Amino acid sequence: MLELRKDIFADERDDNLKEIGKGTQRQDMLGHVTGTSTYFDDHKLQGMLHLKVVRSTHSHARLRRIDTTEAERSAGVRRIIRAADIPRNLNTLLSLINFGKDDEPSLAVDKVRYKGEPIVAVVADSPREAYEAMEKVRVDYEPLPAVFDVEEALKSGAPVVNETYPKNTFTYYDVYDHQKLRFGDVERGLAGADHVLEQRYQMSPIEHAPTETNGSIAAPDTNGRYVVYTSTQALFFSVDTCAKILDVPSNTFHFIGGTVGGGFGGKVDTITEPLCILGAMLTGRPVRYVLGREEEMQYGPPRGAERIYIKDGVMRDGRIVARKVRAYFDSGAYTRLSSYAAVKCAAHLPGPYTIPNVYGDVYCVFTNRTPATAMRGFGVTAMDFAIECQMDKLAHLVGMDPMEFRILNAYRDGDMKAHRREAKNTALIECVQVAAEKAKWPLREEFRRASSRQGGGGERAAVSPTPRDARPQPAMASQQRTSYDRAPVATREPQPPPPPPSSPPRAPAAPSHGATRFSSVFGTRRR
Amino acid sequence: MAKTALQFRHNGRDVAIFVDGGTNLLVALRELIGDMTPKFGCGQGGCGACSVLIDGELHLSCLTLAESVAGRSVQTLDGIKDGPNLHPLQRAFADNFAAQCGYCTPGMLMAAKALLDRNPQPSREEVVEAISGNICRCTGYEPIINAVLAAASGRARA
Amino acid sequence: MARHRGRGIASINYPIGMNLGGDPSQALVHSNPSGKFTVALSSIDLGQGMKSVTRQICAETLGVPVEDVYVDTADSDTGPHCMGSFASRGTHRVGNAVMAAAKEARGVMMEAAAEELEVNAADLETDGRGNIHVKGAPHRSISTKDVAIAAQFKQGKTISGRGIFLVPLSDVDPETGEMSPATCYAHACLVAEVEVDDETGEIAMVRMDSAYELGRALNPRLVEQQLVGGAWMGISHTLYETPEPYYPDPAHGPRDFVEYLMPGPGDICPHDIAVLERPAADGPFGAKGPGEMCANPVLPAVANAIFNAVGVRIDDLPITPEKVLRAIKAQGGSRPQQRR
Amino acid sequence: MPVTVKTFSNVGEAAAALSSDRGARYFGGGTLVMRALNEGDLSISSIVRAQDQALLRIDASGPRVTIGAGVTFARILAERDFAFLHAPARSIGGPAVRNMGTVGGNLFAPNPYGDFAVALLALDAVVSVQGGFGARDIPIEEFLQSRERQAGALVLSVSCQKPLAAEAFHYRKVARIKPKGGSVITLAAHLPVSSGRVLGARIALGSMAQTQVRAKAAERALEGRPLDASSITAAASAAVEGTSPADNALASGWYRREIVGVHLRRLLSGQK
Repeated sequence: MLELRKDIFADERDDNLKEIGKGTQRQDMLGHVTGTSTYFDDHKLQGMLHLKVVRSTHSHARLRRIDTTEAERSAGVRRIIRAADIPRNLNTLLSLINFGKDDEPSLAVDKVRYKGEPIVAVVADSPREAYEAMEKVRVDYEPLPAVFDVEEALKSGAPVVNETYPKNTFTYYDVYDHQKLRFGDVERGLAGADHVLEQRYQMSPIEHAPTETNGSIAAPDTNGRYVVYTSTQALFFSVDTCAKILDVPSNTFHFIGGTVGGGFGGKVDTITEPLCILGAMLTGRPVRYVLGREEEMQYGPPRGAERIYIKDGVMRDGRIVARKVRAYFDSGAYTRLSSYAAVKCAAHLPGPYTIPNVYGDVYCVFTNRTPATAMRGFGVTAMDFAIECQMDKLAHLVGMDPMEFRILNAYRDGDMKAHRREAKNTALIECVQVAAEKAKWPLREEFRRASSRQGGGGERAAVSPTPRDARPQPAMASQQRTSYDRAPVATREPQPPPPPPSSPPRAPAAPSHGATRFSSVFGTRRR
Repeated sequence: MAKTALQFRHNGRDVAIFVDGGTNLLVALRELIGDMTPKFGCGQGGCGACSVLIDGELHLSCLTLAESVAGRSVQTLDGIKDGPNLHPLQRAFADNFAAQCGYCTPGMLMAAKALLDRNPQPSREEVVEAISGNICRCTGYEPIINAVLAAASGRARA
Repeated sequence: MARHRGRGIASINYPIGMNLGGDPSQALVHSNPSGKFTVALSSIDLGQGMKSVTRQICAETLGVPVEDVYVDTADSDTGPHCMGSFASRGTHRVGNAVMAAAKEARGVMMEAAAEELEVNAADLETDGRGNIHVKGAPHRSISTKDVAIAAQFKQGKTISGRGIFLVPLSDVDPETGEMSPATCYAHACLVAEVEVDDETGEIAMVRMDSAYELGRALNPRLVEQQLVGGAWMGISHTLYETPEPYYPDPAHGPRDFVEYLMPGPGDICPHDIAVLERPAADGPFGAKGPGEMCANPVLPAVANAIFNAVGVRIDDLPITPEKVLRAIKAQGGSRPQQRR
Repeated sequence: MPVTVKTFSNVGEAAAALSSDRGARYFGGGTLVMRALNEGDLSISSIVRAQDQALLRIDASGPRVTIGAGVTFARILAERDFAFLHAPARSIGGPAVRNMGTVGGNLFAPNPYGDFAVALLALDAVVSVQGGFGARDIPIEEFLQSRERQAGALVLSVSCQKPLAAEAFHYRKVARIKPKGGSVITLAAHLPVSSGRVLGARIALGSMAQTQVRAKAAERALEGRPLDASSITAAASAAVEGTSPADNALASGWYRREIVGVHLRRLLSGQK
């Protein structure tokens, strides 16, 4: 049941609106209840082929030899795709916002870094024939020691998961193996606290489990273009990622999507489109690549696990005076989006509370598991779990009601947040008050009267003196450098005709790509 | 390899197709007949997105051997409307905002129809049981349960 | 043996959008000669209601009924660029882009109407039912359909608009983490009540009460969908879900919906929700975004409720019966806390 | 190569086809075999079907009931004479799976499935099997333990004695998800009482070993004793003896061992 509390903050709103605020029926509801909403897989194309990938059976192994001879001769096989067929096999998703180094192949070359990593793609007339050919692909593995625990991965001598990041951590600003947050003097704050509480929290990985699995259908279109029906959550991320990997101009593709059977963050990674389009390029036929449910669950990217340590200093009267956080994001074998989640997480510290001394170190760590990606609550869900369990423990420790404890420490308009921006438009206190009212949870008068609009600012707006860490020397000139940073080719070649069915697209002479870089520089700038 | 001829009733019309050995009914409906209303969610029998009625009984089309419906009657979501008019369940799902991404909706509706066809006035527990083979990742089930109850009682919004 | 009830709370905030890479979205709005509008986007509707909420924003801004607007998404040939449907950016970023495009289209529509009515465009207003009239003189009126016909066939004007909403990229100070990660924040507080079986560690949800502040509920039914479904997902994350049940050991990963646990329709509980609206200065009609944050308070609230019920702290998700039972055994039995 | 479908009108021919081809699998309700095919199981090259009415036969008239292997759980639920089997039948899948899944197929379902077979094991059922050399009856305990080797045989039916009193039969499936979830553990007990004492106690457990097993120590704890708090407590503490539960996605072996006694005690003492 949902109740709109129009009485609260009424003076900040103009409610004189016609369409806004109405519970209008969804535009897509009729399609949904009649089953006529068109998802990517609802396109029936003549002569469609089926693409499936051979996945690594090892979590970490060198690939001695991949033999596809027998598979190529298998009945119904139209094409076997190997890493060498992919124009730009190495990519990282956030290269489109110039963040991070290309670290992940579309198909494994010399090594596999997680169980389920794609090695070879099979394009066949039917799913059954694709399965038969997959069984005939011979992969000779040399198993390597694997690491699955984020803190084990950081120890010296741990197996190197991803050679692009030999320390098993993403590199921030060329120098740091973690994202920092520094606000005030946390050690002084802890030293002056009445109680100090340090705790460890562990968030599980999570599978998005949309009822529609990831997938796409690609087909040759007129004028040498390819039409691509896709389940993507980010249409232009997918267009430009494919343009980069396949090394063609982005207008080679006509992407159609927008009606997706659930995503929750699990359809951001463009995991099926590049191979699917390449399959269509190499065969001249429509190709479908849809993840099976087990593939989706085990090898589709999950929400990454996080391990979080929180150390808080609290006064007897309930004021939190210091919060020190160390968090490890389990990125799996490749970066995908975890590097970014760590930054978002650092910005989220210390939660919606005004604490004068806050310190955060957030690591993006590589392990030999399925690469993690975004999910609903990206970078924040696990930290909220940790912070709010910690808040409950702190309230217990000082003998305060947990609701009142939160109101006491809540951020208010005009306060300085730890990422050094003024808090505005806050409403935590009111949410606590209304939830208490709904749950018939008694609050004392002073807490019932508290307001997000009062009592903030003043000395709460100050940044206390903040000690700085010693800065290490950069390991390399520019670790964030990607192929996108290379000098642009002065004149572009005209768009090549679609390649003949049996041969891979010609490798370009000069490094070039058709993708759009979404933004200028992030992460390379130094202060 | 020879294909097998297969005839059955699909939403009240006779259809004839040729299937490969081992083809499941979901593939036959979607790829050979072109009825896209049943959805592929798992192929394992775990999600219910492919649910259809066979001779009025709820079945998972992904686990049904296409050949086994020879001479039988298969109803999908595409066949539950009365001419241009929505089935009361479709209307109730809409009124109760019981769909978000919409991907589980065809299967949910068929599961709900299988219930109401047999038991027009179910209890909440019976509704819960009836949709228990269908996964919805968006709604938290509450609006779906309310929609089925509303359809049963002839109410619009619960 | 006993089953113990307990209550726990959590309060949270959530950033809207992702400013760290620069965060733009575009929209195009145009009318056909019947005065019906199409919004072209490349944003994705994955169930959250993107098509529906942008439709209402466009109708409100144009001053036409919602039935006169159709949202077409996502086609890379016709829909202009959008970063994507994630980071709670849909309502806020795309909504703002649609609003800007609709404003521009409205400007042309009002100019065209002014020409037909031979008045100054500034003296006109829309009635929200498909008509444009002179302020204070409703009888001097023209329908949007007639305006569209006139614009197309007589005046040679395109009733259309382009909109972009860009939150420029925020640099991050490597030393302090100083940054502008978001322009506004949504808020929530949730109370969870659970029942814990101290012999089996099983946890049943009893009820939830919550308050969510999200700027403005542009469509309360869509908001309800997100909050109800999101809280279900929160319960699922807390008590059930994991693709690696013995993490960090990768063994025994689930392969299907029997092994991957999510609460069924028999595991849900009543949830009473209040929505607060404190408009964000840069939100479309003040709106923030409810989609992601709604699950977050559930996880800690349930964990805290379990402590209240039996006195054990499970800091390792998901909180399975096994973890609860181990903890109860380790402390020599359940220790119910002060009933709240 | 597509799969070959071989349909026979009688069980004898079907059984012969099954035993003569290692790549042949019998296709019952489809919930196991069709899933395997969908997931690319290439060990199946042909599927064998039998449209023999014998497989659908139900005989519930006498004290001993016989259920054809092709009978679905929905059909069991529709038969009033099978009231004692309604709880196990209802605990399987959702409605669609109950309309499809068969009693015969359930005998082959691995953990965390096979709940109906737990009930049948507690009822000392007998499995009739048609092999290459004709039909024979196998006690269900033996059948389950040699299940791997039964793959080439065709199950025709199962039969068991009806419990003399409804309250003598107890069944519970412990699942994380409600109302449809995979088994954490499944318990079934048949405890006939004669002159106030349990005689012929049978307790069967699912997900407590590689296949469904009997809890013989718990049976012994009840045998010849009145069913009261003290015998139930003794049975509960003996429930774990002889079991070897494994870790899987639903629970660990440790957890299963910890709770099997708790649930047995609650089941036998009528607690939720």
